[in-house]
Amino acid sequence: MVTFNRADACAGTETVLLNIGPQHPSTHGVTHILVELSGETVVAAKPILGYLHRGIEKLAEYRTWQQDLVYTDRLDYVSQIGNEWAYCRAVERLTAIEVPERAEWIRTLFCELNRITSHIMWYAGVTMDIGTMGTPFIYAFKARERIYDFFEAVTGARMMYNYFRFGGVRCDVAPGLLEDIHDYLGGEFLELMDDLDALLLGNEIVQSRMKGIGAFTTAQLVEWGITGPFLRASGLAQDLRKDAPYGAYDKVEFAVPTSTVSDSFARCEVRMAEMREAASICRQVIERMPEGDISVKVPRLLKPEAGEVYVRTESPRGELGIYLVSDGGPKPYRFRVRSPIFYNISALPKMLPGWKLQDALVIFGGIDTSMGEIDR
Amino acid sequence: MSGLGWNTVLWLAGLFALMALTALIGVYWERKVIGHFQARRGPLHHGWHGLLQLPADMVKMISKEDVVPTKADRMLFQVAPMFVAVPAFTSLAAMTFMPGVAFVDMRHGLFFVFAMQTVMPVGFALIGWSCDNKYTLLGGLRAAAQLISYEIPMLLAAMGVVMSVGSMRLTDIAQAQASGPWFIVRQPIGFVIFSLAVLAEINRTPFDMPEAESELVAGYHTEYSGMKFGLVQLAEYTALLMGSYLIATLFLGGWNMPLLPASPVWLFLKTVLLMTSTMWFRATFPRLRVDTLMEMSWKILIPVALANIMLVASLMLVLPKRWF
Amino acid sequence: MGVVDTAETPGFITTTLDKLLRWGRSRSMWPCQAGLACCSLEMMTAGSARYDFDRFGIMFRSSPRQSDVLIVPGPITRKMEPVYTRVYNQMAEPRWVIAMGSCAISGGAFADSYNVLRGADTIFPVDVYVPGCPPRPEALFYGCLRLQEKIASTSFIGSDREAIYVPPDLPPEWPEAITDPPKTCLEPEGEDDDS
Amino acid sequence: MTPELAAIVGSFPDAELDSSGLDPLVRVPRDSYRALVAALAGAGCRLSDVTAVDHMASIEVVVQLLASASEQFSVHCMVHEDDPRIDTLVPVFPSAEYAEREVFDLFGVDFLGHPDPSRVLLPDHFLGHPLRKEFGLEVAPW
Repeated sequence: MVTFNRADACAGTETVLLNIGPQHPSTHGVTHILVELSGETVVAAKPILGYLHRGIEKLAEYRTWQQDLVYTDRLDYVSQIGNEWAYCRAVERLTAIEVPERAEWIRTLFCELNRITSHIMWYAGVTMDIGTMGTPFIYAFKARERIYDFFEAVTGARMMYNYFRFGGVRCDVAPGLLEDIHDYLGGEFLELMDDLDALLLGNEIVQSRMKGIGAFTTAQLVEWGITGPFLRASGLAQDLRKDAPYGAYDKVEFAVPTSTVSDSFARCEVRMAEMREAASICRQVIERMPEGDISVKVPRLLKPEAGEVYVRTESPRGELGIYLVSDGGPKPYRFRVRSPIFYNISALPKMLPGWKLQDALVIFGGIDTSMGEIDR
Repeated sequence: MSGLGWNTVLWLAGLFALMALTALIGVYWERKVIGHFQARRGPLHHGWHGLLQLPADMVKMISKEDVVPTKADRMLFQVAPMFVAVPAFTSLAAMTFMPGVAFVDMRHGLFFVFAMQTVMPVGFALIGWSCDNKYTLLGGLRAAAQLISYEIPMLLAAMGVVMSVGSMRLTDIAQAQASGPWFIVRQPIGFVIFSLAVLAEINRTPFDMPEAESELVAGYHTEYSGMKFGLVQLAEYTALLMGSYLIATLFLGGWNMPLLPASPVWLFLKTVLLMTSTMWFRATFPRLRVDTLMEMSWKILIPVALANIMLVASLMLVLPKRWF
Repeated sequence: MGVVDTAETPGFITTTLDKLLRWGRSRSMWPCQAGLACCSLEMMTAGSARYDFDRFGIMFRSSPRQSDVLIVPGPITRKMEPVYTRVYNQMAEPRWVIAMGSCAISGGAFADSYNVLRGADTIFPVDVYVPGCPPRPEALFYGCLRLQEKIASTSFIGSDREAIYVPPDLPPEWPEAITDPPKTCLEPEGEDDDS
Repeated sequence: MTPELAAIVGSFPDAELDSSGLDPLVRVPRDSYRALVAALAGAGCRLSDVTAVDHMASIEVVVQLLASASEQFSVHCMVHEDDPRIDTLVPVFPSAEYAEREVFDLFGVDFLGHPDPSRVLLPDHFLGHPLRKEFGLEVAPW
């Protein structure tokens, strides 16, 4: 555990305030971190949020339950399906809608595909942060483009799918597509993953930049409210897909990748392993997907009974919670998103002090931010 | 124009043409090479395979507004790029292409090049300071610190070659490799140290901390727009050319080629190959951390370079003259 | 048309120079690498291997001083407005703006919100609008090529260009907030030891 | 909800356990709010989320707690709209800091003893608290 003494770090010198963020070319959108530097050492850090606060929680109160589904895509625009699913699960739990078996499997399939594309965005961000010219990121985008093609074949959109419906999914998967996905994830994708592994984990410069950087204990991370791969890299196998299974997760076999080292490199290893696990889940789902209905009939204008519900799902970034309050009307009374990265990024003031500026960016890259969800 | 004959004018024109061509073709080549490393095509649609891309960039940069930030130190802001560009261009004057074919065949050509490169850190620090911007300040200071640290191992590694040849004239150094093996074979340690130091000296990946995009926007040239940015970039590519040329001349035999007649073509090919390999590094490697970089210079490269000089000196005593 | 400019017609030298400038500027558009929201991912994708912006000489620059085109890839919120105005003001003339996606055009799905501007053109002039939510990379390409045509067909000499009013750097309620935030917001505990 | 946690809730006479909804729900008045959450935290509960709901005349602060990885319940505390003050949870759960700042930002609830009570999502010069019901969409000051 690192102990950091501010007085030692800036003894007799003046500190510099440096803005990392709006508007800055790092690949993390509009994240703004104000860091105080003594030389190249960070002595204090403060994330400044809200540059993308579009007021989704307020707007959702003025739209019907179905219309709000549109906003969930735009919350965390890197793992759209995960958000749709979280919201659908919350509404389904509130209104006691039963989802057909096949729909659950289709949802699991696309959620895991989305997890891969989301981790690819993390990969792009972290490799840019440590200063590559973009080669690993462009290789990783090969896989992303292929998977976006699959999404496009099913949903008609590249990014904003709007695919899930209360009680199922919008449409069935086209014939032949499942085989394509299965073949791709079993062959070409794994070869590409080997390349990506070699470019990130196998690179000695990366190892020297990441090993031992940002080492925190599990107790610290739990206290700071960290969830997701960042926490799992410290050895705590906390994953809602195992702990409180939903969808078809209890019917497929998968491991929760963990590491006991708990540094930035371990976080990379965990995320890379998660991508492989996600591919394996997808292939199992395709092999064992049952036939049947893909959705149930749901009233055009949904009016859940008055009540409230809180549903947590495992998004690629951690524990995503949706809290809904209904007053029996056609619109939600309160729509609240518990964003995993909001909690993760709020721990930065405790994480960054004591590290060099370049290390701070590596640690920050391990969080895998998506400002759309933090600011909502 | 008494002392200034047509010959000099022609050589000067050649020098300027070389500078401009290096930068233009260097940038074009780099964009192409990195593009292909990234499974892309690079510039493609303007001109044949994008050959007109760089002239277009130049036209645009020349016609861009020249922004001077309000709080910047006006005079230094205007002058500082010269402190980088002029030494970089001037050092080109020491290039020799064949015995007798040179801009100026100086007796202390190597010394001249090093002397010119020592001025560049001043320019970087000035650029960084004059903009009144924290990113440029950090970038400029990083650049200055890096250049100063890596000059020492570079000089020490070159010293081995100079001791062995007994001259600082670049022609002599290249000619010394005409009959015997190249210095890369005779002094491999010196070669490795020299190449690493040159890579750091010209701010190329994995030593490109001064312009680290992820933390410092564009490093020391963040505030420069239009042709001032163009000038800094020109200086960088000239330094790249000079660094590659030095490695080729000092360690890779210059214009000599075993079994084949000596020709400037070999020198040109070796230089281009070295330049391309720095682009390869740039496309592949992430960058090091600042303190690792400094440690590498002061704790590893300098002691090893000193040991290398000892080794060369003792071998010169022991081995026959033909070898050392 | 003479060689030298007259009051009515620009001369040969001027028009040739104008053609050269139009050619150079339209063939070398460097967008500022300033991401905002979902559209910025598609903007990145446009630079990746499948689409490859670099083919057209479009290369992302990280410093606004060195870029020519500002692509606005998402909704501009009230908190972001001064930042984006500043980025725009930092860019050297001549500069162009592409509004990418519905949010940058009109506010899109968030047009009702209390915190979102109704389009980027409320704070600076926009040259090309690329609709979509988000637009596909191909659509962004089309937008960029249209902007290229626009630059190539706009004369830079003479009175064709309208004067553009750009609001001052930061609105009065944002004193120094972006460049130098007040030091008090970073007051660590150990600071006042001497008291 | 496990019997141990129910016993802790039972030891607070003014706290009321409601198991009729989808998840167990504890209603507690403002005075014993932090004491109750601290006692639950002492029994091993983790914080999932802090948020609020505006009920016109009063604002309900909602704390989502996790008894275990799969078991969740919430603690609700009403504060009046004219006096929206409540104790902060930061000494109990350090991770609540930004979430409470957000509740302050969007609802105008003051957290007493909070280390950094300032707006987090909205610009500092923003007037009003947008997630309150009286702050309609059309009153946006544009």
